[in-house]
Amino acid sequence: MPKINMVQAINLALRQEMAKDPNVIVLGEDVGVDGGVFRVTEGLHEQFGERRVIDTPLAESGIMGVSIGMALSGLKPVAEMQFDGFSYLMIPQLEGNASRYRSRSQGLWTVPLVVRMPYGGAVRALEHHSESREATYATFPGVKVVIPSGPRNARALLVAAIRDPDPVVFMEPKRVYRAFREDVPEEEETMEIGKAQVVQEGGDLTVISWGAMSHITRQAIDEVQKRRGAKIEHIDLLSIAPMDTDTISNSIRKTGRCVIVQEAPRSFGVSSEITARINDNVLLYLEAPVKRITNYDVVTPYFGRELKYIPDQQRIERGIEETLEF
Amino acid sequence: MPKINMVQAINLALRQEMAKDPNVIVLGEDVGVDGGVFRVTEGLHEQFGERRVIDTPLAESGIMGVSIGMALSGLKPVAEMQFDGFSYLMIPQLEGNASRYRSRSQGLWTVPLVVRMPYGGAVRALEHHSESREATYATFPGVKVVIPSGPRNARALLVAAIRDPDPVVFMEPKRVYRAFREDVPEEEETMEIGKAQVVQEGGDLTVISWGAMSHITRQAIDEVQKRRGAKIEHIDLLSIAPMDTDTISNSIRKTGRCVIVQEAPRSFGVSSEITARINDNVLLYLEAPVKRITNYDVVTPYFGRELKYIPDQQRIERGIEETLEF
Amino acid sequence: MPLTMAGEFSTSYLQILDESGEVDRELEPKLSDAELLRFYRAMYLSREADQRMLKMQRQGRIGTFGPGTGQEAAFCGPTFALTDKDWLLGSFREPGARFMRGEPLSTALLYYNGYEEGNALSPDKRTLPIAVIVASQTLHAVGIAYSMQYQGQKDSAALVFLGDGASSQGDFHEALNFAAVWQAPVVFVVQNNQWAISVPRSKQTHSRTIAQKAIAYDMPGIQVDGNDALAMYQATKEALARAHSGGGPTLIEAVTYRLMMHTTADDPKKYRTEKEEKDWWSKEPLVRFEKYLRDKGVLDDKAKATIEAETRQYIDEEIKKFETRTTFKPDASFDYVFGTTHAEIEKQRAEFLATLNQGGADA
Amino acid sequence: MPLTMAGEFSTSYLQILDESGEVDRELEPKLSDAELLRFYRAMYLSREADQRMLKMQRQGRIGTFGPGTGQEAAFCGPTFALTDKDWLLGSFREPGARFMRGEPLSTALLYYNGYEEGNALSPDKRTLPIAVIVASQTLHAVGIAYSMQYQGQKDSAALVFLGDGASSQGDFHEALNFAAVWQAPVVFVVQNNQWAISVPRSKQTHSRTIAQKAIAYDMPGIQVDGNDALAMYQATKEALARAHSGGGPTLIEAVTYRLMMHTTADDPKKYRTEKEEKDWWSKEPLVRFEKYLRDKGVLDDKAKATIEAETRQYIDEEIKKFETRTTFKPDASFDYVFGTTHAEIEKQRAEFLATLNQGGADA
Ligand SMILES: Cc1ncc(C[n+]2csc(CCOP(=O)(O)OP(=O)(O)O)c2C)c(N)n1
Ligand SMILES: Cc1ncc(C[n+]2csc(CCOP(=O)(O)OP(=O)(O)O)c2C)c(N)n1
Ligand SMILES: [Mg+2]
Ligand SMILES: [Mg+2]
Repeated sequence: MPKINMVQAINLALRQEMAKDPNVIVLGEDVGVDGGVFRVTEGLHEQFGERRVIDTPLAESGIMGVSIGMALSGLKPVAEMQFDGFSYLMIPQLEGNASRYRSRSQGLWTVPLVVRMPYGGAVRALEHHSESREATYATFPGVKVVIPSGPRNARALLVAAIRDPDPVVFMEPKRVYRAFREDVPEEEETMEIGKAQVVQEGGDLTVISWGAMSHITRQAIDEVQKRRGAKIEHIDLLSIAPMDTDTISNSIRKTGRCVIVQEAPRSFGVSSEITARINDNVLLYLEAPVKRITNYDVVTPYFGRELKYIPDQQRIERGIEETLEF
Repeated sequence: MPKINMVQAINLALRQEMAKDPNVIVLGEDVGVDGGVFRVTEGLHEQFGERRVIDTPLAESGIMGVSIGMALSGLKPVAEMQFDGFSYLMIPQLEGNASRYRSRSQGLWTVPLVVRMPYGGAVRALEHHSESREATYATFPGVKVVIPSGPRNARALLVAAIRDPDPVVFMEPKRVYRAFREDVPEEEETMEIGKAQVVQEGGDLTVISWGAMSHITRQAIDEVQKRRGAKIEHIDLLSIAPMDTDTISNSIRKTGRCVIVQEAPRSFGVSSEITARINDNVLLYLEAPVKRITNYDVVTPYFGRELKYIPDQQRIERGIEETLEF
Repeated sequence: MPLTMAGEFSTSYLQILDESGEVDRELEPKLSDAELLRFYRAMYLSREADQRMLKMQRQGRIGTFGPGTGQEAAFCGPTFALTDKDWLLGSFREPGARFMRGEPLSTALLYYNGYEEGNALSPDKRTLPIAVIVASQTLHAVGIAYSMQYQGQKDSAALVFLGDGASSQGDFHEALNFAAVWQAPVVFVVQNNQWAISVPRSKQTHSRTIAQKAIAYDMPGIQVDGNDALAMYQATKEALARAHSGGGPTLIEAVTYRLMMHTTADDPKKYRTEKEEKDWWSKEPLVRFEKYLRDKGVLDDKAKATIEAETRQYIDEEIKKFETRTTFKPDASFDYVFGTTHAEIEKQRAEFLATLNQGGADA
Repeated sequence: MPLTMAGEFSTSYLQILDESGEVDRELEPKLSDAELLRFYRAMYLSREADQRMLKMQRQGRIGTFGPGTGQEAAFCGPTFALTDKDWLLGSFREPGARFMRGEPLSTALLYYNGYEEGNALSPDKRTLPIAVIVASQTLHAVGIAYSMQYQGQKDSAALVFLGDGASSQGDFHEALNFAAVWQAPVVFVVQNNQWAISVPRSKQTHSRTIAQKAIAYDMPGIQVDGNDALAMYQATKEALARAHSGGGPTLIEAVTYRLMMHTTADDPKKYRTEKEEKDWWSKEPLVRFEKYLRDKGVLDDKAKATIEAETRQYIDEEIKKFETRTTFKPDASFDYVFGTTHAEIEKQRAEFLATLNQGGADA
C-alpha cells in the first residue's frame, strides 16, 4: 500500500469515483485548471475535462444552488468551498433546500451531493481561514457532517459521502492535509457514515476527538499511557451528524471517565452535544465530570495568537491526567 | 400599567427608542407602510418618516450588509428579518462582519445593531416559517442572541438590545405575539442582556425554558406543583448567548434536579449547551440526569404534523414528574 | 481613444393581444383551436381554483396561500410553451402552471393544509415542488439545465418563475451569471406583478425594466405584456427554441399585476389604492383572451358554459377527494430526515410514538 | 404596440493617458505639479512595498498577502480623488490606497503577520479594515453612504473597491440595487484585473464589460483604462461629484491586470501564459505615468532619484518599526468578543491565562 497524505487520499477518492460513475461532477472555485488552492483536485481537469471539473464563477451560494439542481436531475455533484470561512454563503441553500428536499417531498426528490471544504486553524492563514464551525452545520437536520482525521479515513469516508443519498458536508482539517502520510490501499475502501471509530481500546478513560485534534490527541494519549501505564480508549468521532451515540455510551459504561478534545470554541460545539448525550444515556456511569478541552468563546484570533487558543498536546495530557485522578 | 401583547410591547420599545435617539433606524421588508407582516412596526413609518423606517428591497443579506455599514458610521439600525426562515441569508454578513469588527479592529470599529426576527412554530404557517434555530446563531462568538418570552421582558430586552454595543440577534417567538397580555409600564424599563431570570423559586427541581416554551412550561409547573406540592424553580433563559451559567449553576446546587424544555430539535441545541455547562460546573450536585424535553432531530414538519413534535404541556409535566421521582 | 463607446444595448417589449383584445396578426402564434381551448381552460381553472381556495381558507379548511389571480397569462403562457421534456420550477404564485403540469387540485390543497404529501408530483413530470425562499429556485434551474446539457438531452430546458421582489436577491444574480457563463438552456420568467407584499416595484429596483437586467450578463432579455397570454406563450416559445438549440439562457419580464392580496394573511388596503387595482382589472388576462377566442370563432357561449361546468365539477371532486382523505402517518418526519437509517433517529422515533400513545402532543 | 423598444442603453470607455504615455489634452485633469508628484509617489510606494513584502514573505517574516503590482493606477487613482470626508472601503488588493489614507506600512505588516493590531487606522480616517470576504464590503459602503445622506453630510461619499471575481457574488448585486434605489452617494470601483485566482474573466461572467452591469440598475456605469492613472482619477472625480450633489451611485470598471501571483501562496504558471503577463507589463501604469510627468516637466532624473531614496528610507524605517515592536497581550481576544463584560468569558480568560502559565499552548 502506498503511503500518501490527506490531499492525495482525497484526490484518489475523487479520481476513482469519477472514473467509476460518469454522473460524478466536481465544481468550485479554482478546482479545474489550477487543481484547487490546496491541490486536492489536481489532475482531475486534465483527466475528465472541463464539463466534469468545473471552474465556477466566484459565488458560493451559486455553487451550492446549481449543485442542488444537478443532484435533483441525476448528477452527483462534489462541490468545493474554497475555505469554510466562505462556506456560510451557501448555508441558505443548504438549510433551505438541500437538507429539506427529501422531507419536503416525502422521498420523491433527493439531493445526493457532497460539499467539501478545508477547515480549521494553525496554518498561519488570513482572517476567515481558521475557524472550526462544524457545529453550525450540525444544527441543520437532514445534513450529514463528516470530518476525517487522516489520509485513510478521508479517502474511505469521501467515497461513502459521494455514494450517500443525502447532502454531506465534508470538512477537511487543512492542518492535516500534508502533515503526515498513511498507507492507503489503491483498492476501493469505504467507511460507514454515522459511525465513530474506536482507534484504541482501553478501560480507564475515554478520549473523544475529531479532525485535526485526533492526531495530536493520539500523541497525548501515548504520552500519558507511557507515563502512567493507564489504558485509554480513543474514539475518533468521524461523523458529527448523525452522531454515533452508542459507541460513545458503550465506552463510558466501560471507563466511567471522559475527555473531549475540540478545536472549536467551547460553547455550542460538538463537545456540548457529546456531553449532553452522555447525560441522557450513561450519566450514572460517570465517575468524574466530562472534561472538555476546547478553544475559548472568542472570535478566532488572527494567526499571531491562534496557537495559544487551540488545544495543544500539553493541555490534552493535563486534562487526561486530571480526569484520571478525579 | 396598560396590559398589552408582545407585538405592542415590541412596538412600544421601538417607538420610545426612536423618539429618544435620532440615530435609531428601522429597516426591513414591509416594515414601513405596511407596518410589518405581524404589525410589529405599525405606526412607526407615519411617525418617523421613510428615511427612518425603510421598506428595503427583498434581500436579507443586503439588509444586514447595509445595516453593518450604518452601524459602522454612527447609526443604530434595527433590522427586521421577515421570518427567521429567511434570516440565514444574512448569516454570511453576521458571521463574517458584524460579529468580527470589534475583534478585528481591537475595539476601534464596532457594529451596534439589532436584527429582529419572528421565529418558532405552532402558527399553521408555510414551510420555513416554523423553525427554532437559536442555536445556529449561538455558534458565532461575538453575536448576542436574546429571546424574550412575554410582552414585558420583550420590551425591556429590546430596549437593552438597541442600546447594546454589539450585534444582537433578537428572536421573537411568534406564537407568543398575540397569545397573552401583560402589564408593561409606559416608563422606560430595561433588562440586562446575558442574565437569566428566576421567574419562580423552588428547591425541589429546576426547570429551564425560553421563548414560546416558557409560557407553556409555566402552566406545566403550576399543574405539577398543584398535584404534588413540589416546589419548582423556573428559570427563563432570555439570553442564549452569552448564557448565564451562574444562575443555572446556583439553582442546580440547590435543587439537584433539572428539566430543560426546548422547542428546537434535540441535537446541537441550547439544551445540549446547558447540560454541558451543568456537567462542567455542578455535576456532582445532580441527583438525576438532566431531562431534556425537546423536539426531535427531524426536518421541521409542515403544520399538519408539527404540533405532535413540539413539546406540549403534558410532555413537560411528565418530564418534571419523572425527574422528581428519579 | 479617449471617451468611446464600449457597448450599446437595447431591450424590447412584446405585446400580441392588446388590452382590448385586438390581436397583432403578424405576431399571432399558430395554435390550433384545440390548443387554444386547452390554454384557455388552464387559465380559467387557475382563476376558479383561487376563488374556491379563498373560501376554504376563510373557513379554516386550508392554511395560508397566495392567489395567482390576474397573472394567469404570465404563468400559464410560458407553461403552455413547454414540452414534458422540459423542466418547470416555480415559486408560489403559479397555481395554474402546476395544474398544467399534472398536479391535481386535491394535492395542492394538501400542501396548503400543512402536509408534505401535497408535494406529490412524480419526478418524471419534471416539475419541482413550490419554492418558498424567493429566488433560491433560480439556481436549481441552472443546475438542472446544466444536467440536461451534460446528459445530451437537447430537447430539455428548464423554465423558472420568480417575482419582481425576488429579482433583488443575490441568488437571482448568481443564477443569471452562471447560466450565461455556461450558456445553459434555461428560461427565467420574472412575474413583475408590481408588488412584493407591500413594496412597490419602484422601491424594489431602480431600473425602468427588469428585462434590461439581462444586459448585465449579455443575455437576451425581453419585456412582455404579462397579461397577454399569446405574447407570453410566444416569447417563451422563442426562448425555449434558443435554449434547445444551444443558444443559452433568456430573461423574460412579464409585466402583470397581482389583483388580489399577497397571501390570505395580507391586506392590500394598507398600502395601495383601489383605483390602481381597478385600473389593472381592466387589463386582466382572461377577458382579453376570451374575446380573442370568440373573435376567432373558437369559443361561444355554449362552449364557455361547458368549460365553466366542467371546471366546477373538477374542483368539487378534487375538494371532496382532499377532504375525504385518510389520515397520515404521524411519524413520517422520521422516515425522511435521511435516506439511511440511524440509531439516534430511530430511538427518537420510538420515544415520539410512545409519547403519542401516552396521549401527549394532540395525538 | 407589438415588438417595440423598452429601453436603449450604452456604456462608454475612458482613457486619457494611453499605453505609450500620450495624454489627451482635452480630457487631462487639472492637477498641480505638487499634486501630480504626490500621486506618483503613492503609486511608486505601493509598487516598492510589494517588492519588499514579497521578500519578507519568502523569508517567513510575514504571512500570505496579495500584491497589487500592476494595479496601482486602478486603486491610487480613485483614492486620490477622495477627500478625507469621503469613506474608503476595500478588499485586499489596494495596498497603495491604504497608505494614501494614512496607514503606515508597519501597521500593514502587522496585519500580514497575524495581528489584529494591524487594523489600527483610526475611524476618523474613514477607511475600513481589509475585507477578505469578497463583495461583502460593497453593502457596508451602501450603508455608510446612507448614513451620510441621513446625517446630511453632503460632502461625504463612500468609495468601495472590489475585484472582477467579486462581481459574481450576490452581495454585489444587492449592493448595486440598494444603492440605486436609495440613490446613495457611493462609487463602486471594480478592479477588473482579468483573473480571480486561476479563473479568467471570461469564465467569471459572460458580459463584454463589467461596466454594463450598471444598466441593470439604471445607474451610470463606465469602463476605464485601469492602468491609466489620470483616467481613473478623473472618472472617480466625476462620480464623486455626482454622489456629493445627490446624483446617486456610479459603477466604474477599471480594466487592469494582476501582474503578479494572486497571493504568495499561488503559482500563476499553472493557469496562464508568460506571454500574457508580458503583454500586460507593456501596458503597466507606472511607466506611462512617469513618462507623462517627464513630458510635462514635473519629474526629472534627480526628482526621481529623490523619490526612490525617500521611499526606500521610509520602507526601511517602517520594517524596522514593525520588527522591533513589543509583544502583544495574549488574551486580547477576550477583550473584544463583546463590548460588555460577561462572567463566562472572564472565567475562560482566567483558564486561558492559567494554561499559558502552566507552559501550555506555545506560551
Ligand atoms: C428569501 C425570502 N425572504 C422573504 C420571504 C417572505 N416573502 C414571501 S413572498 C414575498 C414577496 C415576494 O415578492 P415577489 O418576488 O414580487 O413575488 P410575488 O409575491 O409578488 O408573487 C416575501 C417578502 C421569502 N419567501 N423569501
Ligand atoms: C466569498 C469569498 N469566496 C472565496 C474567497 C477566496 N478568494 C480570495 S481572493 C479570490 C479571488 C478574488 O478575485 P477578484 O475578486 O477578481 O479579486 P483579485 O484577487 O483579482 O484582486 C478568492 C476566490 C473569498 N475571499 N471570499
Ligand atoms: Mg411581485
Ligand atoms: Mg480579479
